[in-house]
Amino acid sequence: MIHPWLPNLKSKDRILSEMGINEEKLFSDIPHEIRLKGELNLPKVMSELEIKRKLNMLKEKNVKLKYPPFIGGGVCPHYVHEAVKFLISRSEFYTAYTPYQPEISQGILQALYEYQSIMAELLEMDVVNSSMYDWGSSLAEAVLMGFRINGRRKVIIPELINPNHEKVLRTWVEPRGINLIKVKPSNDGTIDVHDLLNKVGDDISSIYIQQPNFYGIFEKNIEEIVDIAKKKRIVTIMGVNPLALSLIKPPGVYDVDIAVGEGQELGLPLNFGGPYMGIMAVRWDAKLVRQMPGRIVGKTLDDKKRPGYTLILQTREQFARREKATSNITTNEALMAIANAVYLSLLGKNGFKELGEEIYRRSHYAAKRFIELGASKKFEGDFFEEFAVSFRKSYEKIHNKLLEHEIHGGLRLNEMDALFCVTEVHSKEAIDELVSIVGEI
Amino acid sequence: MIHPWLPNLKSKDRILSEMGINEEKLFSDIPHEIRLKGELNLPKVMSELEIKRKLNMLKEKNVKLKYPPFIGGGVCPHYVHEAVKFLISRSEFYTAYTPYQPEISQGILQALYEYQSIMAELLEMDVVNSSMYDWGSSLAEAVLMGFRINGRRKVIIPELINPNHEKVLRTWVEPRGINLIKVKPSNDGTIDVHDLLNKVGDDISSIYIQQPNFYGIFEKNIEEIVDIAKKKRIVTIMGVNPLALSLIKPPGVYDVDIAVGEGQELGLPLNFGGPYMGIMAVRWDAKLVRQMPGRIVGKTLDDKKRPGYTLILQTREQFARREKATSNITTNEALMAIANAVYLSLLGKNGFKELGEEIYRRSHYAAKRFIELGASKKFEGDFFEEFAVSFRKSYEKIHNKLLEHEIHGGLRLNEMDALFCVTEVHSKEAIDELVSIVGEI
Amino acid sequence: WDEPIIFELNTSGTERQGVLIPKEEELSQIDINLPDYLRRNEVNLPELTENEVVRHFVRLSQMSYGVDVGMMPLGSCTMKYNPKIEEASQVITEEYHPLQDEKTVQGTLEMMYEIQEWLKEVTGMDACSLQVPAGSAGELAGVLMIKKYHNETGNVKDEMLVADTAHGTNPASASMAGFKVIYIRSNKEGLVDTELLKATAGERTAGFMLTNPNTLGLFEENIADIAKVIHEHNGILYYDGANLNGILGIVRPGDMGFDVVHLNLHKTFGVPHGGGGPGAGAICAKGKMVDYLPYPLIEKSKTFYASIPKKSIGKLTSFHGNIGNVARAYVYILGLGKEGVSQIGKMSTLATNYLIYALKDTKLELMSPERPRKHEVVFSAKRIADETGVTAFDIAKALLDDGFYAPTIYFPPIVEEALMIEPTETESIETIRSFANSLKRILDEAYRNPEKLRDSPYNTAVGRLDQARANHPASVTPSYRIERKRRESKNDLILK
Amino acid sequence: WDEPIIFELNTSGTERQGVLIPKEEELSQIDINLPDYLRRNEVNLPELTENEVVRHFVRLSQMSYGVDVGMMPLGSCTMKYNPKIEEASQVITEEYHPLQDEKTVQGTLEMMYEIQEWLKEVTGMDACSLQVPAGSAGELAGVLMIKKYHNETGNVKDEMLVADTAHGTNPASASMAGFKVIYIRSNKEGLVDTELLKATAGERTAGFMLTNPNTLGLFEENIADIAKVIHEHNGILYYDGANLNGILGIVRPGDMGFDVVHLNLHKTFGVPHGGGGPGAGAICAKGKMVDYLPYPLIEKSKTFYASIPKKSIGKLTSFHGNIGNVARAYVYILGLGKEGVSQIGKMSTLATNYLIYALKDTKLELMSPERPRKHEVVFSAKRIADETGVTAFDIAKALLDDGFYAPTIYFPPIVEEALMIEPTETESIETIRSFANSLKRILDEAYRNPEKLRDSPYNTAVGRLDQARANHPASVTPSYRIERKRRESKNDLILK
Repeated sequence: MIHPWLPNLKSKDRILSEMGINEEKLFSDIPHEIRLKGELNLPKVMSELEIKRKLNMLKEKNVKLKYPPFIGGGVCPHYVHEAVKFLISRSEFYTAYTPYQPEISQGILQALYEYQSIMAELLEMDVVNSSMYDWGSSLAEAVLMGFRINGRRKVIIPELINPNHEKVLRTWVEPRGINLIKVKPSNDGTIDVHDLLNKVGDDISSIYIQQPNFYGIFEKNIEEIVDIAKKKRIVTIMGVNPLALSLIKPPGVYDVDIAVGEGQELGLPLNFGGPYMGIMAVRWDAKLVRQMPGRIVGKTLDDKKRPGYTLILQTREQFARREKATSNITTNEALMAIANAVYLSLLGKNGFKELGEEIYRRSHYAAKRFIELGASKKFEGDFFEEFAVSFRKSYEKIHNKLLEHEIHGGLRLNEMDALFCVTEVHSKEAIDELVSIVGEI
Repeated sequence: MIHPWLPNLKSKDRILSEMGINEEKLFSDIPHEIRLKGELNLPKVMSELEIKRKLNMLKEKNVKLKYPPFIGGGVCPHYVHEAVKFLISRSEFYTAYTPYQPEISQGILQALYEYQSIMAELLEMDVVNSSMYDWGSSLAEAVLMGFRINGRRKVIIPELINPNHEKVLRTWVEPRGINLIKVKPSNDGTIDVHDLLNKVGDDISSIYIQQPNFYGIFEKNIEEIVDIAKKKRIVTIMGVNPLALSLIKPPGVYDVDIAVGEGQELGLPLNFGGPYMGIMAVRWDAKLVRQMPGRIVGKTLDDKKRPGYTLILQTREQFARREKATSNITTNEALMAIANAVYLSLLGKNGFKELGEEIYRRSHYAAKRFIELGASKKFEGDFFEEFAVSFRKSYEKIHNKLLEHEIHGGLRLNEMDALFCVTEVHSKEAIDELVSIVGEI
Repeated sequence: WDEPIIFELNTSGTERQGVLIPKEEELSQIDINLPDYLRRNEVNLPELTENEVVRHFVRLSQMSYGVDVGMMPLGSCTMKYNPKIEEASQVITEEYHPLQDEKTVQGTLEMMYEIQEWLKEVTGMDACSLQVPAGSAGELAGVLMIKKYHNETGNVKDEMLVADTAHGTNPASASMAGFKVIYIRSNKEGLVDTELLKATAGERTAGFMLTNPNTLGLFEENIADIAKVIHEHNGILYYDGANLNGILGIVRPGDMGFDVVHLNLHKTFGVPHGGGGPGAGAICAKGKMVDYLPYPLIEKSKTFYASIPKKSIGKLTSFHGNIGNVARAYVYILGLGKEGVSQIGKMSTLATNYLIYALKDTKLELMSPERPRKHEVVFSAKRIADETGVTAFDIAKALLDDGFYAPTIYFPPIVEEALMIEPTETESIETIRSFANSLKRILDEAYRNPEKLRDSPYNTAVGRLDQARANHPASVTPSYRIERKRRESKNDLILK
Repeated sequence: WDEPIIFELNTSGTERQGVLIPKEEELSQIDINLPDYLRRNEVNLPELTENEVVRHFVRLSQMSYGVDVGMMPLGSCTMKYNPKIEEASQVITEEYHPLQDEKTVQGTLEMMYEIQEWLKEVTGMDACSLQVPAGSAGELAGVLMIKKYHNETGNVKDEMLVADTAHGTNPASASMAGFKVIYIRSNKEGLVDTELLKATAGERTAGFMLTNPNTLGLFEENIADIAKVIHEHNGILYYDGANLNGILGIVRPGDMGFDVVHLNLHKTFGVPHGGGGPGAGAICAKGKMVDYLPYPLIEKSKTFYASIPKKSIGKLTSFHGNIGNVARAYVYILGLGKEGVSQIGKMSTLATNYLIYALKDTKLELMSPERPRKHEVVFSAKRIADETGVTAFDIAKALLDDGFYAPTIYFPPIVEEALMIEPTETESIETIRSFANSLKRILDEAYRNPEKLRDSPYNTAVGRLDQARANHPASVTPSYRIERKRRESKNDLILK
């Protein structure tokens, strides 16, 4: 056998004879009883051409949609610029390892520092780590941080939290004895502050606010909520769609303790579930910074006083006190963080704002068209990118009708409701076709 | 207006005012009468997303074929490995210019030197330039070389030359008063040496042999032909499909003066006509080397006696005596030469041979299947990759029937004949389907 | 390059941008009337053209080092070559939304189903979930499964045993799930001390986290006994897949008695590491543990669909897991096939032992030198440090000057001045030899000119960095925002 | 990197290969019985894995310099930034065979048709052919058209006038078509000497090859007179498109009186240069010259189809031309749109004149300093060379040390110690300023420390190369095959 990924196959005998041993010597420590008998039952070796055929065959089994799906729920279809793809395909980046040797890894360290710096500006928060897995797990780690800080075991979350984030949160924190308490929404879809006040107490570890919330609706009472929390020494966690920050105030303005969010919206493909990019930031406060999980790149000087970058605050990680680490995270989403940095650098101050505005306009246009058809918005609050519509017919039926036209509608919420996501990839023509097919039913 | 490719648009006024002039000053030398009135009539500016939509729309207008076309005629569909695409997409290579500054361009110079070196081994000829446009124009330049060397104006070419190469050749050389004389084929498709002998004389500048010829057939009498030519001091030019050299003897073995060929078969896509890659090589002979057009990279030493690479023999080019240059070529196909080098390095000694054998087998299998159907081979000689079939029906009809099945058949030669090309991208299944549809007619 | 930070590439106010935003002119009349308390006026982002952004990051990339540049012999990190064809896999993941109707993504689900089946085969387990995005999330999933299993069966078990040669994150994962961590020390051969294990394991033992071969590269030959001890106490034997590469195709965790196994697809199946991530993981289980796997599992009836195991611990990430990378691993396995995958353990083990052979006459020391290593080896540079003052750290830095990446150092903690090296099966014997020669040259230099090594590296973009300054509350600088604030304010910005 | 040549990466006989060849097992019984006189036994190719090949060329790439790395101010070469979206264009070219049935490639033909129309608009000509793969092939096509035109109309014309400020390859192209080249000297302002032209043009004048703006960057303001002179002698006025960038959107060759125009799409429309190629060209004609264009032209009736102009000179390349690169230019034009394309001439001219402004207080000299330049400028370093011994060559090498590519030097020949610089509209004003500062620093250094400059560059992979050795018959080494033979044979291998 000859294989392009296994250089020494044909030299094995020569190497073994140079070493003066036979192959069995190398495995003499593996008891025969447990050794694998026979070959692994895997497919036969394939050439590149055959692999590509196989992949194309699989792709053909997926439905080719006429437009990107009108579906969000935490991640949304967006246009990823060629320069972003090109730069994260530079193999010095994508085949690198965690930059534990800073002298030879200044480029990737600087790129990650730039991600942290750009994200810090976007959030208006001073300390950003260089990535968590995704929004859901980032939220879970934030809640665990809160627990480590104040030792309390109750956490308030909004009823209109992204349900997938809630599932992740429960998996991570409930085994630690942490309980989740939900606050109700008002009629407009925002958090009901009265309900919140009823639930707040000295036993609350942290409060989580999602902005905009799962239904795309802008929360209004964040200042008041943060105020309430601070009085009780409750850790405040704010989840954000970073793209919405092109138009609305960032978490730093509210002086929250921790911000989390999903970087997918900033230059990543949908990836059928991942890789995504968990954003996490904290205020300039030693207690928070020292409890923050994940890697942080910092700027320092080298032995000739030249500026240089290196991983910092590593005592938080598993190096020293392994079981006391802030988190077990090692492999993160570093390359995706670089993609975020490139994406935001490309859009720049002006492009980022324009994009936010365009998405706002298109999603509002789509919502308006649905209402003209006789459907209604589920909540009245102003929204960004996503909005929930209540139809007069079964959404299942609408969905299937759309699929007949090779259009994928929104996310089914229940019998008659669906959550639509409209971004810059959905042209007016696409929106019009979506609405007109729905109108035909 | 703001545009991502025009950095100074918004700073124009500021720059002009720093310079203390107005814009009209910069164009004061252009008479008003001839200036463009109004805007250029071009499409409106488009974002990347819109460009991609436009490209997809155009692609949809092309017919999606079930298999790569069974068509050759000088360039053939082949599998291009991801590593080849990846490496020529390294932007230090593909956004580089001709390496006139060797100190900062060692990488690309070495890569081109490696192309020359690998091609030299493949051809078994010592001096290879670092690319011409394509086979046809490389042949034309070879014939002009012959003319410069011996001043004669008659050139013998085989009747079974690739007709597109012949067209190119005529365009380039006939205005110089060079006449082309054709030698007939024997029944097996190879050059009729008797006919050649009748036509050879002291007024012949060069003889061109194509191996395998346009019909894919291996020439047999090359040694004899070269012998005849050498006696008359005729320049010998041999055109080769470089992929066939995995199985058959290379031009160097015959001691021909010049070899030309098409590098497309070594790792380039079809590109609907180009970029392709003109191969040109000569014997180790000062007269030939000094008359060879195109760039050559050579190895030398630097001021600290370290090995280094640089462009050599540049006096042949336009630098010194502009109208006396061997050719006007400057921009060539350098990146494609690197693709050839990468491709051949990846295949390696063993893979290259295997590929040649596989193509031989598949093309013979396809030919055999056609004959079983009752069609006949146009010529009896053994062949590689391409073969001509005479059908009993109109090939036009067969072609259209195949297209109904989203299969593109061979190249129509005349009423009943077509030239098929079968390579590693055509699976047995694809060949079987091709043949069985033809059989149904 | 002496490349400035992107915020300082040009002065702001140039009003540049690197891309155009598509606009629907007909919709431009839609007003954006956000109330003051919501509206943001400006985001401080760079203003650059595409050219400026591309050039900046191309230059940064040239100041980085990946497997495509040279050998990365990092122990336990399994830095293999990443075949370029892997990227072709993105056609079946990139554009698909994880919440799309399953009938529109049957091809992608089929891929997930197939790789689940292959991973079962490779590990000898009964089911695998692709939910976990990385190794440590896989560990967490594993310990959460163990926790839930004991909770549901009513066992009161709060202690997790962890071998001191286990993978680095095991203790953190166990404590994240609320377990008390009990370390099991190795014996002098570098293997689990089975007597000590027997003495330690008891009714509060929830499980034992082990990796085999262990982080010393040694195969735990008493694994059957170990499994027996743990199972007798109704404990769960957990396998950390970080080190699977040394035995792939030779012996399977399932056949050794492990109940729960996590895999790092980015290690064992060649997914690129991306400068720290993204990775991709899988978590597999046998027997009674299958019901606790995180969801989704992809199953097949007439069509492919996602299912939730009966007693599932839930989800570790918001959607299906890092499926883009799972697809890369899928292509890796397709490309090697059963023939190739079956050779991985043999060839990676050969590479490690050849390296040991090439270094046998040096002053690097090895625990149990008579035992063969598997995927990796841990040398101790203690003798050299004692005799010359040149530490494992200095040796690592000196390797950078020779164009190699450095091994993992000071891990595992049970070896003093540890150099942990994993060549992997994708490095040619010539490269391994040349790496060994570099190491030998450095060791020679340690005795001839130790001062010089203590200031290495010399050929890199920067020299040794001031870690004290990097981490001191008065100078720590985690973002340009802090740099800017420090510059703007008269007061020092101390992190307190 | 000190990267060995690929043949020396490992010892042969390792039996490695970098890819697998797909095989149809059922066909393996087909015999390959080539006769001895044909059969080849072995090709001397490297034996390497994919990893080895990738690493080798990645390292080589890091030792190269392109626009993505920094500014390339090469005069006349128009090294613009190449937007990444251009590569997306390959979906409509890559997989299509040029001899495919036209009805299967209507989309690709439509693209070709559209860009033909745009190029007509941009140049002010009546028809454009995409047949020519590069600039000099375009020139050749142009002179062949002129030759055929005169032949067919019975004019006996064997002299081609060429401005001495014309593009470098013009004389070679003219002589390749069999013309005698007559140079038209410039006047002291650097423009065509119209009096001399009038005196030289005559009945044997086939045409005049000119570029406007010329290679000094000066616009030939008497172009209308020049056209008149040539046309009066029944000559054809030929435009070399190399320098179109300085006037794009401001004035068109067709409106100046040119009859034949070639374009370098890789210059004017941002196709990457690939380290010397591939490029892409177009050749356009007006009036009577349209019939002579090389074929194919893409035309439109109900469908798009290829046609042959009535008196076509034929084909310059085997198929349609470098359509892959034409598609890149197509995307470039789409991306700029009429708004952007109309700004190119203005912005490239602004960049050039800003550079002149930034260098105004140096000892670099300029012909006709009062005249504005267009796309480029030619400085003379003669005074510096006279005063310090530091030549244009030394200055160029010193620029490399500052991370810039060097300008074109010693061209055009009419300027002594020429430095020919074209910033293009895609370089930011900050980059141009920093380039000017580098030049100023080098000029200062020339007066302070000329010896140092004469040994530059210092920061590159190698120093100045021994050109005598490179070109000497006894040492010239154009391939590894020659290296090997020299090593193997006792005799010197002299090229004679």
